Amino acid sequence: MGLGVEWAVDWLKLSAKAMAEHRVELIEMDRAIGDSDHGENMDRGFQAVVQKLEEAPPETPGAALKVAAMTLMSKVGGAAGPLYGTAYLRAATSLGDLTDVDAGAMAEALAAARDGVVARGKAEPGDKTMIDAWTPAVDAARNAAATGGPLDVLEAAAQAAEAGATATDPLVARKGRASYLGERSAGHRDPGAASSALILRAAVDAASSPGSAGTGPE
Amino acid sequence: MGLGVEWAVDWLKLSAKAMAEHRVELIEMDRAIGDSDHGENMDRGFQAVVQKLEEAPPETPGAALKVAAMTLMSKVGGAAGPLYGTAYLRAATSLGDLTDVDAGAMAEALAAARDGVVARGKAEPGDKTMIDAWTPAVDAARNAAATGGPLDVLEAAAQAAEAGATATDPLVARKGRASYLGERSAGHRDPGAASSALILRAAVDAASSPGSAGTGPE
Amino acid sequence: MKKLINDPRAVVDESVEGFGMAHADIVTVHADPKFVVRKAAPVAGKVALVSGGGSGHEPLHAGFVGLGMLDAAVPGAVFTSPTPDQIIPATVAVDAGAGVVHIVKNYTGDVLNFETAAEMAQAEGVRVRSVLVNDDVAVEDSLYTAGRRGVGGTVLVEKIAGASAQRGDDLDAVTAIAERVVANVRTMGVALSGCTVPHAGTPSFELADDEIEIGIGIHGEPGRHRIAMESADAITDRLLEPVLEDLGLSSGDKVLLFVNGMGGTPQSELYIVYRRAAQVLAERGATVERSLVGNYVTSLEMQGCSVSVLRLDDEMTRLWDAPVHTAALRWGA
Amino acid sequence: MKKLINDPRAVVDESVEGFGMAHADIVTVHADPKFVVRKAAPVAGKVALVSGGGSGHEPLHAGFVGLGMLDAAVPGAVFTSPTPDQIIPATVAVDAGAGVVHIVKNYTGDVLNFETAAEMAQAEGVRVRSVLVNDDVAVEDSLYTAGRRGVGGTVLVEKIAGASAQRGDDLDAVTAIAERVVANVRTMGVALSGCTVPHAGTPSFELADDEIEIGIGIHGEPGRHRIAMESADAITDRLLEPVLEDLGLSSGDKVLLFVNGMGGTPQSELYIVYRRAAQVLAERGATVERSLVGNYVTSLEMQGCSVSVLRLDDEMTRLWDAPVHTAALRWGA
Ligand SMILES: Nc1ncnc2c1ncn2[C@@H]1O[C@H](COP(=O)(O)OP(=O)(O)O)[C@@H](O)[C@H]1O
Ligand SMILES: Nc1ncnc2c1ncn2[C@@H]1O[C@H](COP(=O)(O)OP(=O)(O)O)[C@@H](O)[C@H]1O
Ligand SMILES: [Mg+2]
Ligand SMILES: [Mg+2]
Ligand SMILES: [Mg+2]
Ligand SMILES: [Mg+2]
Repeated sequence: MGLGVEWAVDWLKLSAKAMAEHRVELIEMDRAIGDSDHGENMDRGFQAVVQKLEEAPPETPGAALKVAAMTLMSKVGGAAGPLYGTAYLRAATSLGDLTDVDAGAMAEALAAARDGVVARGKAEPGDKTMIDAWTPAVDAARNAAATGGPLDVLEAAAQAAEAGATATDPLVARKGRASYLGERSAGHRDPGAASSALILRAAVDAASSPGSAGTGPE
Repeated sequence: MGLGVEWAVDWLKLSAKAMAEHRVELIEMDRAIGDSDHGENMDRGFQAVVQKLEEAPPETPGAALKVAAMTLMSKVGGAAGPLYGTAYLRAATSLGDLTDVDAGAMAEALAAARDGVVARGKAEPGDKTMIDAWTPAVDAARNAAATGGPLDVLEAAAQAAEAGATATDPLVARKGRASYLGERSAGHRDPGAASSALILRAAVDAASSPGSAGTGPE
Repeated sequence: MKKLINDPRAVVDESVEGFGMAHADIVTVHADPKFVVRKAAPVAGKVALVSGGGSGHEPLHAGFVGLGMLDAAVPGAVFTSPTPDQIIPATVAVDAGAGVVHIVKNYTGDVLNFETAAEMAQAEGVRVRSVLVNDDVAVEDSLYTAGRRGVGGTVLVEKIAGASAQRGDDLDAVTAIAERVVANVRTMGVALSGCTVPHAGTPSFELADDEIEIGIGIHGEPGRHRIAMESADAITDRLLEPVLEDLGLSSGDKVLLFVNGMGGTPQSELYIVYRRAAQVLAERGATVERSLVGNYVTSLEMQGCSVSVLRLDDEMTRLWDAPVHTAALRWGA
Repeated sequence: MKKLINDPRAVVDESVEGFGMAHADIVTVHADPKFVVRKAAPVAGKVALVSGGGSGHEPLHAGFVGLGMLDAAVPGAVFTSPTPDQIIPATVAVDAGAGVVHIVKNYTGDVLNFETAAEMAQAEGVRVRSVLVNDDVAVEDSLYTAGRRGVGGTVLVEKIAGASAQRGDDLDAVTAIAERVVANVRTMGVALSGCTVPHAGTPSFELADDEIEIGIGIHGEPGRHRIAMESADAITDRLLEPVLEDLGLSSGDKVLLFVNGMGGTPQSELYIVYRRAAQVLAERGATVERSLVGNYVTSLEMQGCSVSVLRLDDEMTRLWDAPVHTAALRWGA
């Protein structure tokens, strides 16, 4: 059996928790090579997502991700808002009406999310953006889907995203605000790649301990 | 024999030297209870006095002091400009055409200077202003004039002014900018009293080592 | 961090509310979603101008809403571009049927959010054109970056395009004049200090007592180079040189010289910079026809300034001189 | 100390020179002795207004020279009142025979220098009246001090008296309206940081990260009390309370509310203060008829603000609304 709407809702709630917990860290990363708002924006956006999910509980994983898409789009602003918004929207579309997400569907939803970010942001791997977390994550997810279940897919994706985020440290940014710094952007982690890794880790946690996000407000 | 125009010019030049040397100290005093400009203003003003004296060397002590009066009035600004300007003007008037200033004339010139400051600024002793240096200086000068020569008069005035300036430390200001601070003005020396003491000390130095100010520009 | 604020997260709400109270004769403030519209909007027959971006650059953009300039401004969180759900209703609210021009500073976030909003407003029947402002010559190699940023020049685009719309030009004409300003304005900035985003609480960067950042943007991001402190004249030369070079300024050109404060620099210093910049322009044979000096496109309380040069033609000069009545820029009305 | 300056001792010269270049359409700058006159001065038949004081408060006073406001401004060294040899020729230069009003902020230095200048200008045949501005309620016990300081309210006096002179009122009438403004305006200020006089090089005072100075003047002098940092609303209440009390504000009064930045505070924060002050005034039953928010009477780069309330009557309101065309304040012209 695959992962259902409970998993999707838990994923978003655990993502919100992760954004709140890592808010200052993400602000600090953005302060170094950007404008100090990434942690604040993601925190504000995901708190709003949680609220929306509680106001009108979704019926399918795709519906849950669509709520996240619309809310992030309208509450986050900055570069991250539309990029994450598009990612969730494409993932939601990819999942369609599925009530149960198996390994293959999971990998393709992650790929759709990544493609959405690329379509909007035009970044290439190595540009020091969230794409540097998502691209290895999608590759790893597809590999894992060939042999494992959805949890394996998510675990593979999270690990690859974490490695991908870490690997942005030495890069010189070529997209987003950090690109203005030129060579001075090297030696710092990309905040969007870091938040992407946190979000994919939350997906694993939601799958491995169902209900761990609680049902009431945080 | 009394003190002549050479003394008066030396006095003003040594005053200029003292203002330059103590510029930062006077700024610091004014920073504590005022607006950080007294040292700068006095320095600027006296440099201009020296220049004027060199452009058109005066013939009498009174003429020298009149040059100082007009120059300070037009170059210093703030409270100190008109107050010192009036002081030198009244002293110059008191000396008239004298070419040789004896002890009595010296004490009366200092008294006239002090009276000029009071007439313009309406401060009373104890208000924590330059009057607190000038008033004891005038008293001491008059006492010394009864028995001594002009150098004795100046030495007595300088000593009393120095003591008077020191004695402003605990006072609460009631005139000038420091008065806005109320009780917070206590515990600081009044910058105008301090500059007055320096100027009277310069008068002694000019009298005790004639020519010590040099004749060329500093 | 010491600021005249209440809750760091309420800064934009309360500040925009106060702005609306102080300028109730010029603007109406919509609280949620947040945007500021010209009291008279929609103005029958007139092309509408909408701009917006992160907050923290005041008076940009709300301070430029009013007769002869913007019809709406859309403030985001501090240094965060606004969202489509703000931009769309602002766009719809000011459209009088003649179309709307979005004036967008070139940042990934602003571009993406305005792009989405434009698309959705079009779907609601509003004709929308977008003009990207990208005047910052500090960003070299724009092939390898997100492209040049929109900075100080934005206010000049808004004023001149605003006058074009006010006199009744159509959507194409207003768009064209806005683009002509963009094509002819270049800017470069310097910071003497960082600035502190209220929700972050620590300065965007720290500079030693003898250091300055050259080539900063307007979001407290570090610049391209950190150099030792210099005299105002030397700094001005350093800012102006790449501006003039990139502009290809030639003798006989007429220009508008704009010295913009970053928020924490006293006016007296801006005029010292202006003096030098005007001297250099005179030496190069350019005529400074118009001037603007003051805090118009700021980075919170940052100390520093930017120097913009706009190459004028007669029409731009006429439009610059046309009446404007906004909270932050006003003449002839 | 990091400033956009060249030689610390040339700050005023270079800044005023730059000001004159940027606003050559409005003013003429005289270099030595230094003063700034309205281009059109002397204006036939018009009473002339002259103000001045130490520099470092820009745009005060030179920024208010022009149609409907001042005829001349006389800048001293930083925080040092100007000298009679500047004030006298400025006074003579703008006199059109109808007399001159000196608007003097109440500081010993300004009073003494303007006093001497007035006396000597009278001797040259100019009829001179002096109006002392002393709106700062932070100075209590004015019997035991040099009296209340002139601070933010000065700009309101200059605007309203300037409009009176512009419409052709005679010397008595202009003097009377200026005094009426003085009688009806009160101000109180707060500093979040000190400021650094260029020639001094160290901040006027140092505040810890959680301290503010209440009741400051505009010369970087420490205030009456140092207190722990508070919210913008609490600080606003603290400033407004003594202002309203001293003004004896009653329900039904019409007022002008002026939130003035000290130079280093972003506009967004000034509007947060404005919001609270307007709320309090509404609670007290007063009507805010007119508003002014911005950096008008500054202390170099100091962070902080002052709040002024002017009790309006219909004539003052009309004169406030009258056209003004200066570098820093402009409407209706
Ligand atoms: N063109 C792009 N493509 C993909 N990701 C991008 C792009 N531009 C920026 N990003 C991501 O957005 C992150 C910054 O987000 P955020 O700080 O919220 O927005 P802003 O840069 O507008 O302040 C960067 O760390 C980067 O990962
Ligand atoms: N009314 C007054 N009578 C006598 N001396 C005064 C008076 N007011 C101020 N002073 C003197 O002037 C000094 C300040 O001079 P200065 O700093 O140059 O002027 P300002 O106060 O205008 O900045 C004070 O220290 C005090 O000694
Ligand atoms: Mg950011
Ligand atoms: Mg002083
Ligand atoms: Mg941002
Ligand atoms: Mg002074």
